Amino acid sequence: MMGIQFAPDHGEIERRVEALLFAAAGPLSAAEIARRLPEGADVGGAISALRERYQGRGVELECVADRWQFRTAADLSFLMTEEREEPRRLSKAALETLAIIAYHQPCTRAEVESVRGVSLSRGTLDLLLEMGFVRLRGRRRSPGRPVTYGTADKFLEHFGLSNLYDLPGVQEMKAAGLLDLSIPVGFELPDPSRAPDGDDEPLLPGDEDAPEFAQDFVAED
Amino acid sequence: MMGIQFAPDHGEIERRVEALLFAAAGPLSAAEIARRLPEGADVGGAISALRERYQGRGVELECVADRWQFRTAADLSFLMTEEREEPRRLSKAALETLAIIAYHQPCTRAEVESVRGVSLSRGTLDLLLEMGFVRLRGRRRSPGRPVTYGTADKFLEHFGLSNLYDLPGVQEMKAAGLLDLSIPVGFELPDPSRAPDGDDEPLLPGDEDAPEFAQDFVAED
Amino acid sequence: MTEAFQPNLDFTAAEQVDAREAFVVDLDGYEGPLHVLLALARTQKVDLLKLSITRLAEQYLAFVHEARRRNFSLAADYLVMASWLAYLKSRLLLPRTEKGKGGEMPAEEMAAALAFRLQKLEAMRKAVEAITARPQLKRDVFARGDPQATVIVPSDRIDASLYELMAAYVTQRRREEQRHYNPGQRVEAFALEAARDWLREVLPRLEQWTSLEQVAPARRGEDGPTQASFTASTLSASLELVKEGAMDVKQAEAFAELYLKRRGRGRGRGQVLELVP
Repeated sequence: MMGIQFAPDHGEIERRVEALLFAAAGPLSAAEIARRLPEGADVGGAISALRERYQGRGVELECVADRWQFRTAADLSFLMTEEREEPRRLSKAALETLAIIAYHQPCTRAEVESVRGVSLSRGTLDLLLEMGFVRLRGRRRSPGRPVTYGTADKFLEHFGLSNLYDLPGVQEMKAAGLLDLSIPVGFELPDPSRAPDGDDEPLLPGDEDAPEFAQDFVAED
Repeated sequence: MMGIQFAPDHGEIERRVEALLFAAAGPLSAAEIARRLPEGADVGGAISALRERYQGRGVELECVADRWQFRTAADLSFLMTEEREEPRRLSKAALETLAIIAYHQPCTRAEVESVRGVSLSRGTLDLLLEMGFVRLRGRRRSPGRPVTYGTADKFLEHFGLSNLYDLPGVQEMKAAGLLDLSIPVGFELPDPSRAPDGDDEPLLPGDEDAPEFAQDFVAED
Repeated sequence: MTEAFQPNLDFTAAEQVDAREAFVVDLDGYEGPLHVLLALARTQKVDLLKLSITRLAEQYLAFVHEARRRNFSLAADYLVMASWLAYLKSRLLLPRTEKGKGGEMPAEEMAAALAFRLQKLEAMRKAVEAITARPQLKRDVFARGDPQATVIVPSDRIDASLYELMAAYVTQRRREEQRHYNPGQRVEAFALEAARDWLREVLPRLEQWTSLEQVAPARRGEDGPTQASFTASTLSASLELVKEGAMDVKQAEAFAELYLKRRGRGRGRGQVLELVP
């Protein structure tokens, strides 16, 4: 028998993962954890074991933006008066804009405006961009090539969502066709606030951006 | 038996102590913990129980100068130092340099410096090259034949752009509140996708290491 | 969505509601006509799919009417929506056999599309509620608090967004512009000494009240001080001469023309503002 154990056992891997997650400044991905462990270490298994071990404790292991982080249990928030930071208050308009972007991403400014029926006031989108909740994603392949927006990881981290699938009610809304951005053909609601810059044109059939919402999930991990 | 439990039991006190110690910015004394718990809560008992629970784990509860603190197990310290140096955030200088290269490519080091108004430290450009955000594009057909830089595929990939044409333009800068309605006089955004490549000589293999100051007497102009 | 669905539709209750009283005109809480429509639709207490668009149109028109009665100035979009709804309502009430003009969408489809938009907006409203009800970081849940204890810095992602890239770029360009700021030519002024000399020269001829404009030297060509500078310096110099007792200045009222005259003979009469030493 050898005096030195080369391959750490499950328990030891779990200890190490626990230590790494405790010492991390932010959420860690399984890949990042794996990089610091011996090759072939069962990171997934260790995470599951830790999740179970911390279940119901004062500190829990949460999945946010496809990464792992220890966080205090939500029901103990009342204790944390000293640690609490008063979050920047988002206006109703900003929250609605954030929700529309989150559920419809990638979507353009014009699409946000069309859902809300009013033009976005200056400052609404900037604030979301500045806070890091929203990011620019690309451009729509439609006339005018408008920029599209999506949510950033910070949004998922802030609201404790493990990924976009985790958005409340997203499946039901999708099933009900509510996340469809194309409003029935020919339907024109008067909208004097909209700038007549061609943003208004309906998406072309087979627009390549259209399936991106679904693709996102596949691509992000 | 009461329907509502007014006094939290031992397990609940333990949870709360665990959460408080985890979220605290530094070690906490038993008195400090007690102050945030219901009167008469057995803080000492909770600490003992937690100490035992974390015994031998990746994280341990330690007492330093009569205060309590979670720390990663001492024998795992070897895990903690590694890769600390790796960049997570781009430094301000790096981000600014990258932005100028992205919009003005192909551009030389001197041109970046002229926009930034400060000389570029060696590490900044190296870092961007190493990260694969920036690549050497060629040489300017001008005295000194300075090397020109441009963005690399990884740049597009990271920022989710399908090509350089997708870089946000003046409209988006305005929409994001970065530019006032009154655009500064002379603010012109170059179109990096139409960069005059003819301006540059392609780099010859092995040319990359050639010193930049080498005068090329055969230069066309 | 399921919350919006009410199995027992209480139509009688909805019928009893007088829209004008049911809806207090309070525009503060509403972003635009669609938001108002959604709030009105909720007062019908039915699933949005079963919404009576005719009734909604009536409610909305009553809302606009009420807002006008109370002298609320409604933004244009509210009025455009009102006329569109009035039109839709009239089309919905037409007998079905009556075909719309060529290419026009059937009124029922337009109504359905409006209901869809309201549903969509409501879904987003609910999404906001659901998202903000979640435990939020640093408000309800907390990561490890000790900054010195964090040693592992996640490294497999780079925190740089396009927004930051844009911001960095614009900041640079602004700074560059400020560095290169060239205030241009120094503005040349008509020197006070020169103005004094000029006034002393013309003073003997100022026997009548003469306007400041006429006294001040005229600008010649594009170079040199501006006319405003000539006028301003001449005025300053004239006040000095008044102080010395060499001349008088008068003005009928504030902002009226200023008149200059040398001290001595021919002093004018009348109630005027005079600067006398």
